[in-house]
Amino acid sequence: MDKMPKWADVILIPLISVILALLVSGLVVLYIGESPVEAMQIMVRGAMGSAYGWGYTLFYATNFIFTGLAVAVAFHARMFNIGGEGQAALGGLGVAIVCLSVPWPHWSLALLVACGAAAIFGAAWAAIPAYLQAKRGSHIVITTIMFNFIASALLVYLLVNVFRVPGSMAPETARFADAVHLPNAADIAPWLGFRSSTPLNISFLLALLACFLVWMLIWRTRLGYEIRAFGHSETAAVYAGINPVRIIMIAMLISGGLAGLMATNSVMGEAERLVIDNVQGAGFVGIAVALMGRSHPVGVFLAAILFGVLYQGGAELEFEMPAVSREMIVVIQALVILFTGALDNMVRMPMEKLFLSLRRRDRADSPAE
Amino acid sequence: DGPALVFDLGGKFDRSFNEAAFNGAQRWAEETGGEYREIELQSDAQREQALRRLAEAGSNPVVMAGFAFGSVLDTIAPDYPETTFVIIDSVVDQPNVQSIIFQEHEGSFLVGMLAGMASETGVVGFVGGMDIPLISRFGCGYAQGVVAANPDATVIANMTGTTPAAWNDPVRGGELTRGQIAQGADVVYAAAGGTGVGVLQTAADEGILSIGVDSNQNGIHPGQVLTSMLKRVDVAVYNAFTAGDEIETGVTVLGLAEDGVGYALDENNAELITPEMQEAVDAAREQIIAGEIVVHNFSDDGTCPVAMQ
Amino acid sequence: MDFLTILQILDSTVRLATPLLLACLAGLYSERAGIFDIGLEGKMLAAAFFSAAVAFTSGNVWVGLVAGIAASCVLSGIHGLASITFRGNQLISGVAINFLAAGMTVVIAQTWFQQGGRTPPLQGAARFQEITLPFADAMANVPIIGPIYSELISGHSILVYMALAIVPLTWWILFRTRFGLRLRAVGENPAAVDTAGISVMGARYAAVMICGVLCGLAGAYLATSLAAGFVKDMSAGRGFIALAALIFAKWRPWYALYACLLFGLLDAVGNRYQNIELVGVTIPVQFMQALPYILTVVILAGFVGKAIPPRAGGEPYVKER
Amino acid sequence: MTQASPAIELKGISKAFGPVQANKDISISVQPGTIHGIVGENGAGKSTLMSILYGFYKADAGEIFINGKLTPIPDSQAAISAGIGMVHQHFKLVENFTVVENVILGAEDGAMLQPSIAKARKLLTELAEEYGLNVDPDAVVEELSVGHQQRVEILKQLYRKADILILDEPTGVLTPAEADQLFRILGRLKEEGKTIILITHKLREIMEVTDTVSVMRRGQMTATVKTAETSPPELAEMMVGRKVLLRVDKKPANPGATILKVDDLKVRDGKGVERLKGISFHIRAGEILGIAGVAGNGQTELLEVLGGMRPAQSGTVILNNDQIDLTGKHSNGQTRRNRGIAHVPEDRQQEGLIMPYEAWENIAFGYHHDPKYQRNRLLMNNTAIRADTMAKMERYDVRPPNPRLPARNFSGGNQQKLVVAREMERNPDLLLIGQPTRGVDIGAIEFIHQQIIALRDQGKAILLVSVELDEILGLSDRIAVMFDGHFMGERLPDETDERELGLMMAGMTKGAA
Ligand SMILES: Nc1ncnc2c1ncn2[C@@H]1O[C@H](COP(=O)(O)OP(=O)(O)OP(=O)(O)O)[C@@H](O)[C@H]1O
Ligand SMILES: Nc1ncnc2c1ncn2[C@@H]1O[C@H](COP(=O)(O)OP(=O)(O)OP(=O)(O)O)[C@@H](O)[C@H]1O
Ligand SMILES: [Mg+2]
Ligand SMILES: [Mg+2]
Repeated sequence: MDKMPKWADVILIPLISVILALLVSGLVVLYIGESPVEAMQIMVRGAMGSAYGWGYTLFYATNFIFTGLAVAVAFHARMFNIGGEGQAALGGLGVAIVCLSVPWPHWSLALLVACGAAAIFGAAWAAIPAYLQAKRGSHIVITTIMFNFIASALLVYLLVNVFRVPGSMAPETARFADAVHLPNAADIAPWLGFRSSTPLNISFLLALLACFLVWMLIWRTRLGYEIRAFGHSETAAVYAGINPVRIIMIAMLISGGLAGLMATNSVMGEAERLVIDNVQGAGFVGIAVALMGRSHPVGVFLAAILFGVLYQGGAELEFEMPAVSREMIVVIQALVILFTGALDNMVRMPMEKLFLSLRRRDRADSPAE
Repeated sequence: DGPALVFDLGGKFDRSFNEAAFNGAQRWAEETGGEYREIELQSDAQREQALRRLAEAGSNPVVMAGFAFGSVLDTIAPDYPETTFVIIDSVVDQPNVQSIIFQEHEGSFLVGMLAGMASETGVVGFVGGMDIPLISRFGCGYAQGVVAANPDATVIANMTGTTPAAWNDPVRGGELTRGQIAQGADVVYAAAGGTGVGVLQTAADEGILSIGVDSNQNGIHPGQVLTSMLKRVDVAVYNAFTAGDEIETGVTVLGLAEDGVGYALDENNAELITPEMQEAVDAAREQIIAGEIVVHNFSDDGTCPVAMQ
Repeated sequence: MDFLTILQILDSTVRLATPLLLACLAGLYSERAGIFDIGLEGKMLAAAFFSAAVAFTSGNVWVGLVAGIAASCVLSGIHGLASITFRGNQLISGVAINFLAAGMTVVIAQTWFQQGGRTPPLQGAARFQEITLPFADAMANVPIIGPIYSELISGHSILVYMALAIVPLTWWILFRTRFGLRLRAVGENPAAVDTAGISVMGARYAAVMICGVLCGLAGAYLATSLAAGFVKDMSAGRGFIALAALIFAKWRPWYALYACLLFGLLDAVGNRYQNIELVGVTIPVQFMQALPYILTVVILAGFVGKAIPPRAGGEPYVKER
Repeated sequence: MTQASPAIELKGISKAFGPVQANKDISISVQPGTIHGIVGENGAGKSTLMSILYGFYKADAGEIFINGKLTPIPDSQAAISAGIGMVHQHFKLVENFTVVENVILGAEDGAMLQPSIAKARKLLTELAEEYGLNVDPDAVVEELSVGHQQRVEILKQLYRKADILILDEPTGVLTPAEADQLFRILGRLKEEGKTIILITHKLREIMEVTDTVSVMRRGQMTATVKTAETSPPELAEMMVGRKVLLRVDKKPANPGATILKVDDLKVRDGKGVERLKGISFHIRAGEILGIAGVAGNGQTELLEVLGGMRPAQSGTVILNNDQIDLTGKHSNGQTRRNRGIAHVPEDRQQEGLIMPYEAWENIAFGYHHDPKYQRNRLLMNNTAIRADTMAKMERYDVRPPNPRLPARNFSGGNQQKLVVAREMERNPDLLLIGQPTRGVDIGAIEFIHQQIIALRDQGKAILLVSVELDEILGLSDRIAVMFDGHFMGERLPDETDERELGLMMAGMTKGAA
């Protein structure tokens, strides 16, 4: 028997938590001498009030969906993949190589191959930590942290010494050819009012597809069944004849691949070139997104949108309110993570009591039982 | 209406490059009483967003600090033919863009000479933020200057890191400095953003000389900072703001001749720079301007004529 | 490599290892009590800022230290509230604390000092100075031992000596005192502790607060001893490295010391030998910079077996479902 | 002093866990110096009631009187100071601590450990002599057998000088000899004037050691009677609400062809210790081979090797005339299942079930490759699994019959029924079944025993491992006794008795005895 109706669990509680987080954020805004109400309005309007806002919100969300799913899949196998940052960076490398090395006749072909490369590069970067975990018991948290650093060193080297356009100052690859330009929201759905400059592009649909596929994988396939079983209990998994090494490897490869796929959005869809530090913390945000989304693709999707809103709304706030600095936005994000993710029992516990007592009263009223 | 300034990811208070841009804008605002808009970026994707917003809001000119804007500006500039964009540290070939390039190697050459002359051990150090072409340009010009002043001198070069943390890690900056001191360095030049704070600090703590970068950092540790390699980003921004709508497009190269780069001399380091040193450096400056000395630009071919350790 | 170079590298090792060690021991207390903590980074950062800010305003580094510790403890308290009282997810809470510290420090620094999220540089008594141990100068000329004593052992900030002293102290507390017994027990099986008539919450909060104090020391060491003031994000990932060291050390104090010294050493060597030529080929700087991390993975895979965390780690203690 | 007031008196205790009313207005009183039994079905609320008395849970309503005095017990600390000690159903020991450390935890004398440890060590030797409770004070708990772990739990309470001792299903994991010893100790404690509450599912124990007994049903206390004035069938009926068959009823076996033949099987564990030292036996169709033995003598390893959970070092296993791979890539639970081996593991919560998985997911567990559970090559057919689960739950009387309920929300007995249903319904040639009724109430025991017999009668081979000699004697057609990785010998159930088996389990042969 559940303590609360499902709608309260999945909608009401997170909503109250977000409101609490925003209230506290309001206090911080007040502290720096601005109006919280106005700030709130700017954020919401900036993120969701226009096609322009949505274009950025969903663009950021796309990144977070990929990295969030990556962390979530690993979580199902009880592994904490902190390496999304490095895996996504390597995914970018894969995309760049694909886009630069072949004169693609059409973006769709390029996207297909780039997806493959992004996933393979990301997965490859997760493979060594996974193998060491499976075979040597080396803790995946340490190895993936280390691989983040190694990835950044590798990328700096390659961008400066191999891919840089001769004579250019910027450690970045050449711009990709126009042929691999991905259709963006304005190309696909101009009637929604998107402008040609919107960064939201077709990879958003890829992210949605990824959500669906991950959901299928985890909850509908044998492999997903085995991954979850292994994540819940390794001894039981062995009892059922599930091979731990295989599960660790596969789960981490999928995780790394998903992180790598982020590059189709950020590198191929938006920047159209590979720059230094192209991930910009999305790997870490992915951890928060996966945790807040309780490792469920729908939850990950919603949490990613929330973070997209915070990113884009935050940017607008910063543009419009000079006193609000970008660190202020980080604080707001932190408070949202804290209240919705870590402190949600603070809201849940009293709510459960409330619903229980309501139900008791219902029962007392109807003596039929 | 009104000019606008976009800072790079380092943030406007990085005590060097972005802060110099900020100072230029502030000076313009104070002198003219005008108002300008500014944006600090949070992520790469916001580059384009910021530029477009400002252009659409009618800001003119839109000035951006940092080579990383190059590629983005190249794509968006044609969309706003009415707006003039000014990009610092990169060349963008569009009719409505003014590209400002600094000859950092020339300025670095001068402070390198000072370092070479000030050094008693014949060993000097360089701490860069990340091994990227821009930083190598500083380092290479510096090394050439050192060797010009003291052909037997050794230049030790270190880079802080490969992640964004490389620009904000004074502790590692300090540690690298200590390592260089241990290898005999008694002058160290920092081109590493916030990390440089740690370099200058450790140099002061350990009683050796340091050289600041971009802005005049002599005052951070008076009497202990030999000089600063000035990169007059502030002047560039100030000029762009002042020119307003009438700004010229095309490429502007700011070197020693234009006073775009140079070395800082003020009351904080007056005692450190002997008249002979000043004489030698000023002479070199003239020669460079006259083309008698050619300071090799690392970015030209990715190599440096002087070996660093 | 001559003797002096080795000494210098070791000297640098000690300095680089100290913040790692303090943070690592901080994590050790918390995780031994069953509270995972990936917020070490954030706590260090907060402590770095507040210690520097208050040291600057008061002109006294000790006052700064107390402020740094207090700030770190406040974050610890939030972590405790989320993960102990409200049985929230400890990883999320840690992530939130890292973000919170990264944003908050700069926002407050900007309002207080208007120096772009930095504190003004610290001078004199506002900073921990290096301590010269007795006879360091006199002994400097004694062969071998002399330089070791005067170069390597002497001449560090008091926090370094404190950090080193905390290692045996931690061992002693954990394995020789009642408090330690309870703390370890609560990380292994909180139900056992509960039925033994001990407050699980009490033990866990105590551990989390000690974690706060030690992170406070780590942050203060960064900002008031190694550097002279706060720069945004100056913890630069050290909290995560400390976490890695903690797992590396399998949650044991002496091994924590060794692990942190090893990380410090790899770092120091990486700093010192950035430009190396091997048989005429220049090794890229980036490779040398990545080398400490590569070596860590190699050592981990080659020599360190499976690390088994405290059994109740990461799980909130729930009696009634 | 007036007339002796009850040592414990509970008045109107109620407790709800969320929507589940675990205890409803319970009142009970226990006289000092007696042993009071509590019986009831799984989930009746016995553990909850005792945990309230021990301050582990807080009651929603009700009062507790200790020795006639109203004593609020908000936490275990209060219970301990009131002289109450409890040995929980699931031990509350810190597994990687030593025995002394566990004993002194919470009862240390000062801030330093050394004095407490020294004192505890001395006291432990004394207690060991006094009650025959031998345990090495410096042994690490996880390396002790369950029997010894329980001794540690009792020592903990004695160390704290508890006057009131609550034991929640203490014999569930003990061998008869260990159980006997436990009851001897309880007898001594009673003589010393201590009050003891004993929860158990074994009516024989109730009859043997208790003075009074209370019956709980669905959160309520239904009856309290003097033990002398009741009988097992009566108690069973009060518990379950219907008549229960307390003895196993079976026809003589009719063995057929040899199904399983094991020859000279040797197994080392992860630490390299040899656990099976050359085991040989066979089982025929329509036959139950029962393996008796004190836990930790290799039975677990035997089941695990046959079930494909761990490799063997040498030996052969022949199933239906085909040799089975004992090492390598193809030696795992999947391949064994494909060969017709079903396995009910000893530990249902750690191995047999995924606790957060819903019932239907658990019904597919291990058989998730079964073609009838697949929709196509990629996807599983969840609807089919759920329908199958529903059918199995009905046939095995799993309550509540809800396939969407997570396994952890079923009571122990019903969890076991889920596992048994899954494995038996596979119609295996060979069924491996370990501790089939551990912690399960009498109603469920009856049911599970009937299923095992029915499977045998269908002509299947069954390998039964149990520490319950009753169960071994009642179910087996042949009995093998295992000691230290060897078989001590084989007996027929009607030609042996508990005494002889007990001796063999201790490593003594008949001749030596
Ligand atoms: N920690 C808990 N959280 C939620 N509900 C619980 C908890 N412990 C017990 N319950 C509920 O309380 C009821 C009584 O459980 P309890 O463990 O007291 O039964 P029991 O009589 O001891 O059963 P068994 O004979 O199997 O040990 C159960 O039906 C269960 O719903
Ligand atoms: N978290 C829970 N939420 C709801 N109901 C629960 C929960 N846990 C247990 N139950 C209910 O508790 C009853 C018995 O559970 P309990 O935990 O007492 O098992 P148990 O018989 O004591 O098991 P064991 O013998 O292994 O201790 C079941 O009817 C189940 O529906
Ligand atoms: Mg019970
Ligand atoms: Mg129970």
